[in-house]
Amino acid sequence: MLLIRCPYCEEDRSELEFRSVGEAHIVRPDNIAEISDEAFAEYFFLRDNPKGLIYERWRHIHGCGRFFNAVRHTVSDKFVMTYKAGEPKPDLPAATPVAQPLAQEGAAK
Amino acid sequence: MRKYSVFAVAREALRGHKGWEAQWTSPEPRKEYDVIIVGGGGHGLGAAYYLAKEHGITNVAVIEKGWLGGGNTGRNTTIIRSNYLYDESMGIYEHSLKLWENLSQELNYNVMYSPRGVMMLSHNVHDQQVFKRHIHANRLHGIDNEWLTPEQAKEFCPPLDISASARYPLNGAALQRRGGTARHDAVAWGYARAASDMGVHVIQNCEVTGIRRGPDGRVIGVETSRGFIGARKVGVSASGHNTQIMEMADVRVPLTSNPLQALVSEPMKPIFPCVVMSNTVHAYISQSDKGELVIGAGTDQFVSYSQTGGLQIITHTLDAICELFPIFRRVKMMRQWGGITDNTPDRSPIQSKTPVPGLYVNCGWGTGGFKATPGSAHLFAHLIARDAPHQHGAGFTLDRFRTGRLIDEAAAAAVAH
Amino acid sequence: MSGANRIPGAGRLTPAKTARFTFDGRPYTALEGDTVASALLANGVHLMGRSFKYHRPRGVVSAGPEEPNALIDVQRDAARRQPNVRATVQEVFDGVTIASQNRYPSLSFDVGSINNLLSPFFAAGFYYKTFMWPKKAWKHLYEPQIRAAAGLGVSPDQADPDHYAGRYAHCDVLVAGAGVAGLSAALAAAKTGASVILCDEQPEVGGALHFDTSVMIDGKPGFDWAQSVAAELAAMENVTVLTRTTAFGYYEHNFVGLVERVTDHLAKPDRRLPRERLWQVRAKQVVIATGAIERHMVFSNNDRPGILLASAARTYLNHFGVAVGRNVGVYTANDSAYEAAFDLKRAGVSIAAIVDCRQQPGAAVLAEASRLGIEVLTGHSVIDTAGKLRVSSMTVARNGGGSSRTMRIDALITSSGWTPSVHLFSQSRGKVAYDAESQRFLPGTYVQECISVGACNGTNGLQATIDEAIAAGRDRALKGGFTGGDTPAISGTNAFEWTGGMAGAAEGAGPDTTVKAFIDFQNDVCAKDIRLAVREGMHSIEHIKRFTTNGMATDQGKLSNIHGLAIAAEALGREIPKVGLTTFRAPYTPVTFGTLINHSRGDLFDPARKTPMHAFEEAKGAIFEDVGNWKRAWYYPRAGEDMHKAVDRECVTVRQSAGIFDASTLGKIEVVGPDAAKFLNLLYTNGWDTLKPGRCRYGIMLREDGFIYDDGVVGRMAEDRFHVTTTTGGAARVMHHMEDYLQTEFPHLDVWLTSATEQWAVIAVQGPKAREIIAPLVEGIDLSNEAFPHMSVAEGKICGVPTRLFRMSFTGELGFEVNVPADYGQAVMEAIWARAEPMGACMYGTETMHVLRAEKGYIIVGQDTDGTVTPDDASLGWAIGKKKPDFVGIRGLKRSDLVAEGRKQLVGLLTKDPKEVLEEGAQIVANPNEPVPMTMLGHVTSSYWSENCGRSIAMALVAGGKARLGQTLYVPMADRTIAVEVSEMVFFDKEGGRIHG
Amino acid sequence: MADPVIAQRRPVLAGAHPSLYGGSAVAHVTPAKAATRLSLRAKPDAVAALSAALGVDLPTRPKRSASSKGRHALWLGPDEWLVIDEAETDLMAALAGVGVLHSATDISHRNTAVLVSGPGAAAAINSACPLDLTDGVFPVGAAARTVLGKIEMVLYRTAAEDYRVECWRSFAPYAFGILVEGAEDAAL
Repeated sequence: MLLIRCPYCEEDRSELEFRSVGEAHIVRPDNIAEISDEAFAEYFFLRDNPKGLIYERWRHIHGCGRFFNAVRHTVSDKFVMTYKAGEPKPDLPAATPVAQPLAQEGAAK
Repeated sequence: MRKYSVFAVAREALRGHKGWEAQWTSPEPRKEYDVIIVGGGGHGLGAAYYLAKEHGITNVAVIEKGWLGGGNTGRNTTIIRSNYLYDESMGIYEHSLKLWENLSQELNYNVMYSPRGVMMLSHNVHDQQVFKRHIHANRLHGIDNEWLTPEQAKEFCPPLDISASARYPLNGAALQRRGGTARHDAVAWGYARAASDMGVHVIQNCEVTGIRRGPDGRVIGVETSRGFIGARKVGVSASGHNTQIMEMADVRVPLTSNPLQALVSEPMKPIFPCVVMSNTVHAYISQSDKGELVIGAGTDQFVSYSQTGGLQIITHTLDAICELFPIFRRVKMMRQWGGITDNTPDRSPIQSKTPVPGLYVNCGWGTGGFKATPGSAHLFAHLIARDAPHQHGAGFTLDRFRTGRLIDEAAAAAVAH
Repeated sequence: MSGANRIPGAGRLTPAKTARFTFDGRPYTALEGDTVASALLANGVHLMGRSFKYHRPRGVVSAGPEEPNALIDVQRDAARRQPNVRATVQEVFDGVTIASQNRYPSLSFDVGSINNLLSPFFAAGFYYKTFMWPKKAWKHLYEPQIRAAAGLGVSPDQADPDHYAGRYAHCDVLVAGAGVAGLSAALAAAKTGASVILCDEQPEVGGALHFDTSVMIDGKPGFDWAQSVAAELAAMENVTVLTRTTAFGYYEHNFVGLVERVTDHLAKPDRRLPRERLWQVRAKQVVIATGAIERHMVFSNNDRPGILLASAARTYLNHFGVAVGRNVGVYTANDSAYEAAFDLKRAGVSIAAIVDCRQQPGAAVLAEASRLGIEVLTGHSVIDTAGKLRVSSMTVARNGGGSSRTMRIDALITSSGWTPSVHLFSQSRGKVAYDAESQRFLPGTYVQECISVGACNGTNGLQATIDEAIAAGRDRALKGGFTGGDTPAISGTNAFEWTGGMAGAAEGAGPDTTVKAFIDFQNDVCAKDIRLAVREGMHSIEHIKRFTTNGMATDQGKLSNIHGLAIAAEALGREIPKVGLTTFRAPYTPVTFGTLINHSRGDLFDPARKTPMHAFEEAKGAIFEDVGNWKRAWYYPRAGEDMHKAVDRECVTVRQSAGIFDASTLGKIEVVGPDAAKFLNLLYTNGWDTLKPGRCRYGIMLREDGFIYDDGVVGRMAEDRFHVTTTTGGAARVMHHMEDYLQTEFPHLDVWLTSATEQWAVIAVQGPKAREIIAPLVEGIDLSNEAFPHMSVAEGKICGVPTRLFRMSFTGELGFEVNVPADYGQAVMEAIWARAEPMGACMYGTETMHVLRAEKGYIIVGQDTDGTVTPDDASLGWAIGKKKPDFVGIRGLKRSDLVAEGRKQLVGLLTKDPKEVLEEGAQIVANPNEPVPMTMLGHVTSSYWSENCGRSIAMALVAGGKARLGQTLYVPMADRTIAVEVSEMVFFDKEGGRIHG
Repeated sequence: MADPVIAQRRPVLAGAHPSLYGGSAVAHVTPAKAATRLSLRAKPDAVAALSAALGVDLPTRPKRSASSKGRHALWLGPDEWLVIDEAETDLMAALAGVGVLHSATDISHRNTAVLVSGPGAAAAINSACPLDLTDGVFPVGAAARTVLGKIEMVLYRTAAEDYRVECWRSFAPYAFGILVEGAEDAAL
């Protein structure tokens, strides 16, 4: 069960309070009525599905009710950061430290 | 290839089974193949088998990054059924079920297809309307699916609680008697052995790192962790990795990969004779030949390749199981695990040509992949060999998301795979 | 007397405190604190089970949760029976009934053991190669046989009467395991003031100190020290000590599942106690101190009852005071077994010999052995054993051949070394690494906030373990910002440092392909099976595991994985790490379903939502149906009425006088703010600017893809306030859908959404007499047609309480929907009923509501639509604001397939035989004689007997339906074909006058 | 014309089974008295005016609450408050005249409340609630919307050993049942 930091509640809370709502930073076209079939399929159906950092939306549905954005590594499931809706997409290096295993080595020689 | 039979086993028994040869060979890759299949799961190995057997294309390699059947083939709850709603779905899943019925004999490998019946529980009027719609559609398509009263359901599956005091009392069930289960590993191994016997190369521990295209944009081969391997055609069937592999050829497919969990109980003497699914309370259960209760849990809703999942998903499934089968509350969970399901927007698969000539994709099977294995493999082989879809595969194009001609089993049926 | 093998003065149990139990019907006496295994051993019973495949007689191997053989059925009473329990873990309580498993007719004579004779036939994976002919035989003959032979215990057959508890907990440091390492780490962490949870699976803390009596810590015997530290910790208010508690799973973000066994050891548990308690712990830091598990030696016939692990024999002697035999052989590749021999010898047990396959055991243990006069055969192996139901001799030979000699024994203890328990570490998705020097897999790379200490970290030596643990405990607390307290100083000594250890097959297992040298006892996997798998091309350890089932038994390979891996590596000619290790999956030991779900059962399985008028409706005889998790009144049968009679009566009554209906479950959303209308314009297909306050409008909501998502009546209470209703099932998702667009796409709009579903009780009064019924109860609202026409809403009072009164109808009759604050619902309902009943009105339920709306051709989203239907398909095109520049779904609607010819459209169906009622879900075809697979045009979405129309009516989605009006189509049923005519969807009061009555 | 009937308020837990009352010695579980409630929504610039009208300073920090004379304002989100008046005064009326932009919706009957009190109260709630209720994290006066088993609730710590659980009306029997079970286990 994930532990998710809500940028509005400024606290880590249990995944049970949240709902995952898909890719972030997909903007509904203002002229949506005019866009092409291809553009519509792109907007409505095509989603990033990376093995690595994903920019995604969550809603703190059983908490403050806010939608917000998160950057998470889809293999380790570790969150790099969360930020409020409307804030710009952070420009992160593809491989960012938090997404990597902790730099801690065990007993094995 | 040494034929498997009771006699062969008896003969070997007398000499310590020293005589068995490797079930499949692990050759060095050739410079070039007519067809390369990316992904050594049931679908990929099966496609290679049918390419060789039915289309005479034997210069084929199946390239697997890990070990054969190590993806969803070896991680699922092995439910087989074909009682879907839409013509396209009925076509492909029934095609598959017919192949399942003879697969052990076809491959000379016991895949333990066990048509013990798949029963879907109806808990309310809406369930009943949906299931009746399926039953009628299935009958007119030639697929068996029948309505049972709660008493008949109880008779078919004695552990079931049909008391009116249940939170969601049963008002009936839909039963496909030809549905059932099979032994997942055997499917991958059986296809690998039979394909290998016809000259197909099965190459494990070889990761595809790129798809090379010629000046005309056509596929000419794949880059791998063991170097470049040429191919005139490439079929991608690597559930859990399809997005990345297709992106190597600049093809975007509408997929999201989600964790799907399952668990088994400690083994017990036979107590559960069939497969039961309940969509209203989200539970899928059967009992393996070893005696373990095999229970399918739900998916986490976020994209993840972690092959794990939240404990809350497991407990949510188990409370439904214990609600339906109160005698199992003292039974113990022995092992839980996770797989990666590739889901499309309409929850139906994509088996299609792509904008890249010579590149074909088979993906998006969600939770329906195992039951479709032989059918999907057979149709995928046809698509690759003929560069045109088989009639049963024609609807599952990439294009449907542009036109809106979806095959929305989820929306229409509210029944999970 | 509690057993002939109890050694006076040995062990920690109190001879005076006895408990009686039965095993396979025979009565035995145990001491309080005994496990079933120790009690049976005390009574000279080694034979405790049968193996899975060959049904070989088996005795207890271990003294802990890794036990593969001694699985028993534990019964407290008929409904409280538990299969597959480890005899080494189950504590005896007075009166418990124990039975062995997987045998028939008896444990000592099991016909299933015929499999043992046929075992050459049942090689690994044999079933893949046969049972294929004849085709049908797999299902009908072979599979049933295999299933009956397989399985272990017998499933419970009654509902579990026990209850289980759950608890979420948070702490700074969770310590898993309370041996020397865990206790030291917990103490160090606790002294800083950090909140600490310490758990251990055993009834008492101490871990290896249960058997290792040579350990002295801080001047005390190790075990006593452990108890005193546990007591000290338990007394600290920042510490929780949980015994009989297993950390079974390490999940994402330091979330760890613990199961606490509360009553299974009690003779007469307080019934209020939960049987087990699930702890879901979110720990800032985790210290893994789970120790190590001893491995057995792999050699021919190493599975006879009486052959067990050296450390287990030591536990039985030093903790339970039980000698596992009187003349014990020892076979080892590791020093630790020597200490078991020493303890037994000192307790008066004769040691036949210590057989050590090494040339050079540790000097210290050799010296002690000779001092005690124990014969040690170095460079020797046990190459076979004898004894049917109990080992009676071992055959020993010098390595590399030569003469062998057979020694009589009544027990044989073995050790091939210790496997660090990296399960939790591995579950945390840490990467293990192989340590070639010590031939062990040890924690390699960590990915979560945890650290391993002691034996599970490969740390050798008592003091080294203590120091490592103390440092780790403090360090982890420090990470949480806890710096206070002093560092505990703990010093310990023990008799010997252990050396040695081997993995894989010893000499006795031979390269032979027939010798039964067991790796996985429970699943009967032998060394030869691993070699066979490799011969057959299984080169990945995962393939080998699945092909042989090694490590897939209930112990999940705690004893067998490393042996299997080593043998595979040898057969493949590769190094162990190249072959790889199978994944460690949760749970560490099996966990009861009931514990995982704890309170989610019975009434607490899923909330049953009831409306404010539920009790009233129950009193009126309502039958309820489940809609989502609501209970809704379905119909109100009177004496002698079945559902159809009741519904016919209700339908007629509503249209002749009036009916009362509970509509409270409909979703309600208060949309408030200056931009409310703008927002609704975007969320609904309809236009809302023109809707005046005091008026209502039917609205349709689409998904962006153009398909109908929900519908409902929207009332405008004021310029900036709308009362939006949704379908019952749609309430939650529609609210989420609206919030999503408001917060994400249209955040510039000044509008807020509040769910008001449960604020209002809703009483629908429908029928010609509706106005007459409510009028006298209503204050401040003129109910006349002129002042309050169809599709109006007003605020006033009813029965002296505030109401939002809607003039609207889902029946086609004159109708009102009375909204009152929920707590007033029942009182208002009673007042309305008091007036309605004398006028011949009736209560009606959802079924009648369905029929009445179908008579008028009103659709129900989710029944007549299914997520693939557009407004045009449903003849609701009129509800799309043609001049609107934008609304959710506007683009999706334009896609080629959504405007294509021949789409399925909603139409009416009239059966040629008016008495014939179609089945909902039935499929429709044009040519009933077409062979299967037939071309299906669509299906029946709604179908009823309409008493008001005097015939059956139906609605259906039919390809090109609107163009087929008047056409005859067919509904093929299993036994016959029904002819139908495509019709309009309005079947009653086509002019629609009644609604304005 | 019939005599006017005056409907009486009938709280959902009024009918709760008597045996359910009490919980355990360490955690007492009882239905709260009827109250009036508002769901209040507004932007920061309106907070002052609304606070003045309500006589309670609307908290602007997460998880905070403010109370005055039996009237409580709980922060639920950056623009959302739950206002509870135990004296059942008309809160809608209190805001009727306020000119600043806001949304007030009467939810007096939508919600109902269960009180959990005693040294084991936190443990009882944690039997089904994943929130960290330790003093440092959830002190007296803290309030948050969260989950209780399979339902949503608003949890409000009114005193060291006193919690108020607010949930929707139809979920109250479930909330009550799960809290009673948790209270019993907290005592063992």
